Amino acid sequence: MADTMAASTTARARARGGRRLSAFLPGAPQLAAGRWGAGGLALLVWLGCLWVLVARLARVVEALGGSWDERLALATLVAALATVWGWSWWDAGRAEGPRRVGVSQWDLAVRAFSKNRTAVAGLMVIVVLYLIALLTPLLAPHDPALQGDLISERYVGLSGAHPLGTDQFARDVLSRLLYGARISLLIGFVSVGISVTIGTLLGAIAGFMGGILDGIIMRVVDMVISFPQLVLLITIIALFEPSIFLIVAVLGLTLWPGTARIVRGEVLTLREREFVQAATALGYSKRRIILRHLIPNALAPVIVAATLGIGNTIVLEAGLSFLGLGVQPPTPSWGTMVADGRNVLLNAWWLSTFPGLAIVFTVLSFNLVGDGLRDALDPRLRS
Amino acid sequence: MTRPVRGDAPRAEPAPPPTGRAAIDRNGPPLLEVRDLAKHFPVRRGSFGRVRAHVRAVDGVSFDLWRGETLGLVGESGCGKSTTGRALLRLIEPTGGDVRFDGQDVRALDRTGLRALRRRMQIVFQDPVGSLNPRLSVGAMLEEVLTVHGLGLPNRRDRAVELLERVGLSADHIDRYPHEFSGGQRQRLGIARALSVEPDFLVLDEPVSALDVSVQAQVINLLQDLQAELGLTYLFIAHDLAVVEHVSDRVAVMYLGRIVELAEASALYAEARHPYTRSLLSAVPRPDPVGRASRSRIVLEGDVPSPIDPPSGCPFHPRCPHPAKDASCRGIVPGLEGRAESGRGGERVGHFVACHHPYHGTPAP
Amino acid sequence: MTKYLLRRLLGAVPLVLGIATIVFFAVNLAPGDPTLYFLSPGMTQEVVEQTRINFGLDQPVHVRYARWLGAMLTGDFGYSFSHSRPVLDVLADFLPNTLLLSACALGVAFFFGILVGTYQAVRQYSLSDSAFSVVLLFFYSMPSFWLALMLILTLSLFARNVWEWPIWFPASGMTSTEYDFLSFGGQVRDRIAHLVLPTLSLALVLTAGIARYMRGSMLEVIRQDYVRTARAKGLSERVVVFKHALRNALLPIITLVGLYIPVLFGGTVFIETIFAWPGMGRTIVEAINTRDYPLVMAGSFFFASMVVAANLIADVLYAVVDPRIRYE
Amino acid sequence: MKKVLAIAAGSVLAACGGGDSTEVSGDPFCQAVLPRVAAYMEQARSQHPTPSDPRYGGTVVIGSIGEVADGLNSAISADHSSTQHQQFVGLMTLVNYDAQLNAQPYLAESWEISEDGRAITFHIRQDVYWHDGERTDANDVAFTYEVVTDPLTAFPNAAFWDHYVKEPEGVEVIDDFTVRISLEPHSEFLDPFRTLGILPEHLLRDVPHDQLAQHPFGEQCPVGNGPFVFVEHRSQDRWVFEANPAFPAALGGRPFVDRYVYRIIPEQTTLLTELLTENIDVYLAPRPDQAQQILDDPNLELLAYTFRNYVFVGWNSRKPQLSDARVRRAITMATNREEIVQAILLGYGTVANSGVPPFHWAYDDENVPTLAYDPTAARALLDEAGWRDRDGDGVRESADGTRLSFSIKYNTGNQQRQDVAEIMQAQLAQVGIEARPQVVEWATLLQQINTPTLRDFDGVVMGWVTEFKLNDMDLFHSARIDQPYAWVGTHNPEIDRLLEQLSVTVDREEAKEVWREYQAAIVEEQPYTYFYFPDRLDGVNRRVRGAVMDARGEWLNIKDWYIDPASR
Amino acid sequence: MTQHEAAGAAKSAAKSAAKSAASSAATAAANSAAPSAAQSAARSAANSAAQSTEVEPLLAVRDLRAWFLTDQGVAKAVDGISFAVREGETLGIVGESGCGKTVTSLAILGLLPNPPARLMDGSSVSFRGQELVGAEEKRLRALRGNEISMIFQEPMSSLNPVFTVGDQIAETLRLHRRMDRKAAHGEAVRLLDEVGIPEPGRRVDEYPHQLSGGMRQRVMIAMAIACAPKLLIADEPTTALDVTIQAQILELLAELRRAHGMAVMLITHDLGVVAEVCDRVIVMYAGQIVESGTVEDIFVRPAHPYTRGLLASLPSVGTPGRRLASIPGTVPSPLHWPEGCRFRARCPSAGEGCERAQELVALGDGRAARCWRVGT
Repeated sequence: MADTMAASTTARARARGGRRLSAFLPGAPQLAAGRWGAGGLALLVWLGCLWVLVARLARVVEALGGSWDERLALATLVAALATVWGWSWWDAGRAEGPRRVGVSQWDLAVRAFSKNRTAVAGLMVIVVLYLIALLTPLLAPHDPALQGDLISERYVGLSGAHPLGTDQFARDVLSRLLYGARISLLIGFVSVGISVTIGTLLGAIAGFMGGILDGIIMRVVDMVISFPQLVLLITIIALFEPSIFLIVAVLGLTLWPGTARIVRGEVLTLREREFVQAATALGYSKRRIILRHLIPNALAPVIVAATLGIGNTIVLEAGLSFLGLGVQPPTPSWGTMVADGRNVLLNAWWLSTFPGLAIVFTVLSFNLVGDGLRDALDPRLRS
Repeated sequence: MTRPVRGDAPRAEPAPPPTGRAAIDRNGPPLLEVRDLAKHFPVRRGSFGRVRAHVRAVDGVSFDLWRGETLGLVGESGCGKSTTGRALLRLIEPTGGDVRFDGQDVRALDRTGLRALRRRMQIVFQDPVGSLNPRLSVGAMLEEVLTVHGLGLPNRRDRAVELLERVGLSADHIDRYPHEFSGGQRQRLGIARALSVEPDFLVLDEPVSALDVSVQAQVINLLQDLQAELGLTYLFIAHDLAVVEHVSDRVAVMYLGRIVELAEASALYAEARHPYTRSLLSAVPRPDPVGRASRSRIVLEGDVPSPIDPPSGCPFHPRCPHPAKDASCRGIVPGLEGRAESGRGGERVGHFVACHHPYHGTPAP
Repeated sequence: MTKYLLRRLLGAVPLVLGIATIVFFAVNLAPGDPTLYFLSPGMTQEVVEQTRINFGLDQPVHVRYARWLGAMLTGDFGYSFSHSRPVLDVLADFLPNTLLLSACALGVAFFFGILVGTYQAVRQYSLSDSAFSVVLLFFYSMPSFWLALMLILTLSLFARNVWEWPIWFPASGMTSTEYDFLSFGGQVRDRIAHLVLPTLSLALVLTAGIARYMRGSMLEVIRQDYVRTARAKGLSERVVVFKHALRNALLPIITLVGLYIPVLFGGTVFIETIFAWPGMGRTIVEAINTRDYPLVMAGSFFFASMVVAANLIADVLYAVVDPRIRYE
Repeated sequence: MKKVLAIAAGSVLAACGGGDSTEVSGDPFCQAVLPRVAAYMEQARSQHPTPSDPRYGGTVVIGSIGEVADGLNSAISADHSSTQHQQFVGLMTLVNYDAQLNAQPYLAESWEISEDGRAITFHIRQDVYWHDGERTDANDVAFTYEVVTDPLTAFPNAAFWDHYVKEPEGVEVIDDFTVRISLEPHSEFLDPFRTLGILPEHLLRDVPHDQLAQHPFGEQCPVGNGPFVFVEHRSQDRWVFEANPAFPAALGGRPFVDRYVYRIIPEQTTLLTELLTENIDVYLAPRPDQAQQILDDPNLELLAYTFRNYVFVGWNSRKPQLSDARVRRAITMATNREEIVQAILLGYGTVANSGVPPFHWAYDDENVPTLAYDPTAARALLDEAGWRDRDGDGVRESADGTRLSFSIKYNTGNQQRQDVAEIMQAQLAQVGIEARPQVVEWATLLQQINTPTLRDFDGVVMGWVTEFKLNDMDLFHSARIDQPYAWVGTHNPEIDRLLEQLSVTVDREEAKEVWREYQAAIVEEQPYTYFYFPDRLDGVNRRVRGAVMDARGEWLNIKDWYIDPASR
Repeated sequence: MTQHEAAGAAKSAAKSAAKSAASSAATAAANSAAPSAAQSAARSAANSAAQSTEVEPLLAVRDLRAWFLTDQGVAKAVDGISFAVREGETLGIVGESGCGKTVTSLAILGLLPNPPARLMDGSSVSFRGQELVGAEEKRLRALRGNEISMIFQEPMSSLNPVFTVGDQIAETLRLHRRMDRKAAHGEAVRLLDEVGIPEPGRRVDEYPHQLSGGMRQRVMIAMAIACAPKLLIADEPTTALDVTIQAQILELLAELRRAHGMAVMLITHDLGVVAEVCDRVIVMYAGQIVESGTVEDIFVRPAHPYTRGLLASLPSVGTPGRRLASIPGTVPSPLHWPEGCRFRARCPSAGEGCERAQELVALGDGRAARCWRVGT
């Protein structure tokens, strides 16, 4: 008993020190406390953003009156710094207060997740990637569409001026890679967002309502799922004009059946769970039961599927690019960069290798996070 | 009957009430009247498949329940006792029969009527894990009920705390999540949720079956206290005969979707008349090593038949150990018949049995 | 069992018809005129018109739909615009090649996926478990065309020209040019050599998925009471895992066949192009690009039907393997 | 002047016309024909033993990304590799070109032109046999002519026969080996007979002309009379031919190689790998950026030569921004085409100023004016035409406020055209012109630009492949303005006049002068911004000896190729 | 203790246990009567009341500690228990969920999953003089299903759904009795008949899902007695069954025990079942034995407050209406057993002296209770 009290006193003292430390180095106290995931991420973001602020000061100042995406980047920069600092301050101070009561399922999932090292590493990569994507206008050394001297600067290998070389139009590969991150991540995020929303709603309705409605929805799901997805995508995109909008829309509208199936399955089991019966017995409306009691409980596998889905979508976009159906130039996406660069793999290997690796590591991160989430969100797997 | 001598009773909660329970007024109309309640589940194949057969889960159940009374409903798994409880609340739509609650035809209610009814009838489930939404904190769960029914104004949180305290939990618990509670505490939460709408009638669906013995006693005591305080009416569904005897005023025994015997608890346990009730009672293991040698046990042969294809005539006849078993048992379904006892209230109170050859008198020890 | 089969088959009919409808409208509502693809300058307007009539494109879309559906039900999928042959003849050329490749990939993927997944489950949380996970995920995360190109560059080009390995694999085609002059054994070896790279490219991605699934399934099963019962009988760990646990863990894996066939067919689009494998995936993309509507529709329809069939087979197989369903 | 990627315009009557009995089945024909071919070859091999020259033997493998789309059916094909196989591999044409593009005897031993220039008489060789043993004679020639001039056949290069008298009266069989064809006097009248492979009349005479396209003859069991005999075709995979031992000795006798295999490998990285790993001997048309790999490999050589295709941007003169020739000239002058040739083609190409290719006798880069890269002059020209940047946004406007802004369309999946559009966008911005690259799916693009009532484009990046007989009538003559290919809508009497004159001027020296005038007019009018003639590249393994490739084609002398015996 | 240290300790424990097992096996081989082994066993478990000095027990468990090394910490599921099972007797182990009774049964046969479970240093299980802790897997396998067999709570999930019941019974026979396929099948039919399954010839080829719950448990029993074991460990064998079926199964177990003369270790939470069938009883609470004695001792004269509380909280047929006496509070988590007497927080008579850890106090006649009060 005395031991635990002593321990908690020292913990509190350490926390006070932590607060001071967190004012300068957010994340450091958490790192010191062994929470390398949260702490490392905070520190990484903090230092990274500070570096941008210092190294690209001129660009930052310029951005104040720049285009909307420059201003968005600026806002992101400020928001990221503020969030990290604020979180770290709050978190470091939390250790001082009384132990929190009421640990929700999400809290438990977060705890389980943060123990999974590979998944946390994946999450760090993803957060950093999204941050980079938003900060791109401040980060990119060159305009991604800017063509250099076509005679002397084409296919220049890795060099100081062009860390990742140049392409056939003497454009900077690094800048294009950074801008490509925006497109690829956006496509993944938005199309999965669409498909998950549709899938969750339709799945929940099918599962909860049953009967004819269920029959119809599930037959449609069967049909769409029976289709080799890629063939359907190619058919639609090839026959219409490829554009980011079309790609996102088609991906979003063809990927939902998987989610719908998952949600329906979950809802069918949940529907038999007694808390749902209790909700009915308490006179709750169907809408309330679906939105408040079924969907939140069915969401865990959906989140997992969505995470994995973003990765899959990025790979799919690359595949479409291979067939010339991806995002159209001059807009860079990783998929088009890999696909275009493949023809010169042997003499300008950097053209497709870097975006290729970017895809692999991004998708890998999403998959690791997805697997981690699966383990963390499934109470059965939580030890 | 020999009783084991027990040591000192452990530190008890408030002293037990001196005698059983308050007398029940059976002069007025019953709070709940159930007539020929039936629920047949169709057995389908595929999503548009045709109905191949019916599971006759509940097959003509009738009973009355007066205010403040506890009716115990016992039977083995699959006998239809849970389905009965749920059909009463229309959590499962009954396929036949009549349910009247306080004079109202429950089966005829529309959505608003049903909503109103559900403020008066509630249910407590067996599984303390599955019956609570794992994503809602206790406070959120209780406040939601109050919000939906427009209760507990102005401060719902105070009301939630009040409810928690009523079931023996404390205000500290309000921000916790179901998984942070033990089984017994979760069952208390289930009770608190049911009480939040201030119902008159509770279906208790195996409320203590999943609990350890020591905790089971706590919950049983709580239920009895609440009944005494709030004048609640219980339908207590369980498979544990000892528990049912302990809490019930009257007891109904179900077998294959039908009530085979219905009587005052004391009468049923002392002189069961149906062969099934007798075998059931004799099969209960007793914590009485001294008397075990002298007890005679009726061990039934075989298993309970499938409710999809129940036996003709008396559903119990294939397993019935009664020496007088005859052709009528195989051919004719016995009705629930018996003598209404006078002087204790309504017509339907008495000892009823659905058997062509009911036993008389006390069984052998 | 026969009744079950019959019912499943009947249930598949509306599904297949629905798919046919989706295919038809996805293709026919697209902008652009396919006849222009098959015309040259200098052609008179009459020829253009005649071609349009010949293609049946002069009719309104619902009439075309009714005709197409009607013809399809009698097994007539029309003429391919670009191959100038009955669509069925075209499919007969390519489908077997795709099926061969898919079957090999599926076989390899399931064999290794099950093996690796089982191994990972038995050694849960070990170093090799995580290593397998990450390595497989790495391949899983790669765009398949890129993986295929990498395999060509390494196992074909560099292996021969740079590293001078004794073994390297041909990068394209189903057989060598001198195939006809090889002995029987040589022909078999030649075919296998040509299968290696495309099979590997297709299978690696699937292997990762199957292993992941198998690991989960095996972990689930290995916790079951009957596995404990098997141990309590005194069976060796090998028998427990490979007899009692594996058989049960495999049950959900069977349904993966149905789930992975569409993925596989999608993969053939790239793999067949890159490895010059004369199959359906590649043909269908070419047909889309040349607006060969009858071929696109028939090709997608056959792909989807095979997926439906695969699902059906998987379900039947499940019923055969799982006595709980078999005896229902 | 001929075409884009045109594929067979076959009629598919049986499929959609509701007919039930018209279905053509490939099998009976092939089953009847192939054994006859095998038997004849057996006999021919014994009659014509292979000479004991070390050059005989071996297999040569050509790899390419595309199918031989129409096989040996010359009545329906315009596709490059198909016509090449018809001319040099499986079939024979009446005449061949030498390096100076002068006609040489081939299937026709000799020919005469009538005094009035209205008839041409071909004398056919008497030692040429179809691969099933039948002799090739004048009936085959007449039959082929009748087939291709019948509109029902829908011969894709129907413009060949613009000045010929159509069947049946246009052709007359004088005797078994003499045939006369009627025509109106015009330039380059022999060119069609260089391209058109003669078909076997005895096999195809009963086939309705509108069903030739579906006939199995083309792709499943062609019977030719050329130096190579068809052995096998596996769709999307390979064509296999073997040497014809009975090929006339006067024309060089049997080819040196025993077998010739054409493989279809749709991915260029794979093709390069196969060339580098020596699985194929010839990689047809590698990308310019793959050239270095081929040059670096000591076993390989890279052949590069000017070819007959060119890339251009067509300007829709119906649009107000583009109706003024000065604007179009300014656009061309603001575009650094030399740089584009360097950038996109790595120098493997020639800047184009008109549709006359550099190897052509009419090509004259000294006396034809060009629009050199000169942004300053371009700006001045735009100012002069009234396009100035009036609101300071960097884009010029006309007096009525129209912005000098337009889209440049190109089709999906064509890297070079996309590159052109992108570079143009960057360079035009320098002189105050806003060009927006816009990708459109191929069939949709064709519909947008070909439909006379639509013409929904501003600028479009396109390419043409020409025959040796140049003919811009369809493109620029105002009489054809409502025909599909008059995309740009040129309406210039001078150009009309010159085009008409060109089509009937027979003498080359005379014609050359008219061509000079015509090109000058085109440069002035600038209906197109001509970009370049890309060089045709071919990667060839050095073990293949004797290969000559030029604008006439890769297969030109395939029968004279041989495999270095040391590396067989 | 951090995980690292725990793992290290466990490793060394396993090593030393293996060593001691080897030496004890050698001793057992040297003197087959092994009275000295029995005596030393008795000495080493001096404070174990469940110790017979007359005959060597069939199974002797000494100071068994099975800990689970989890992410949240060390769960001391079984924390130092000692008892013995004599030939032919029925020993009941009773306790509420989480008290460690199932872990005990699995630990005996070495069936605890490792990791996370570890048998800590000093744990010993000896069966007929043979040390099982740290024994070679091969030797354990020879015992399992042969001399010691087990049946489990859930007859549905304990049978492999994809094999016929006949195959599953025959598998044991073919493994331990080296029977051929045909003989094993015949023996399986005989065993099914013995456990009272009607039409055994037909049932033998059926799958578990085709049988009712009671029949499945009979199949489990048939499988367990196939090799005529000396000891049958029955872990909650009737909990999942209805009362009437429970009666059938208990009857069957009693018959078989008489017929085969095997010892039965019955693990259950149902005091009624214990009272009906057991000779001796062990009451477990929080990973420890709190009381042991004959069935009459426990039920008629319970010594430990927990036992008494348990009996008092039991509603019993024939005594309606009485308010139940309940034990307040809940069972603590194995991750955080309370300091001192583990029952203290819930004990009605807790007070001075209860803050120290309790030892089992021998009360004579093989009785013992873990409460300092009972001795005084």
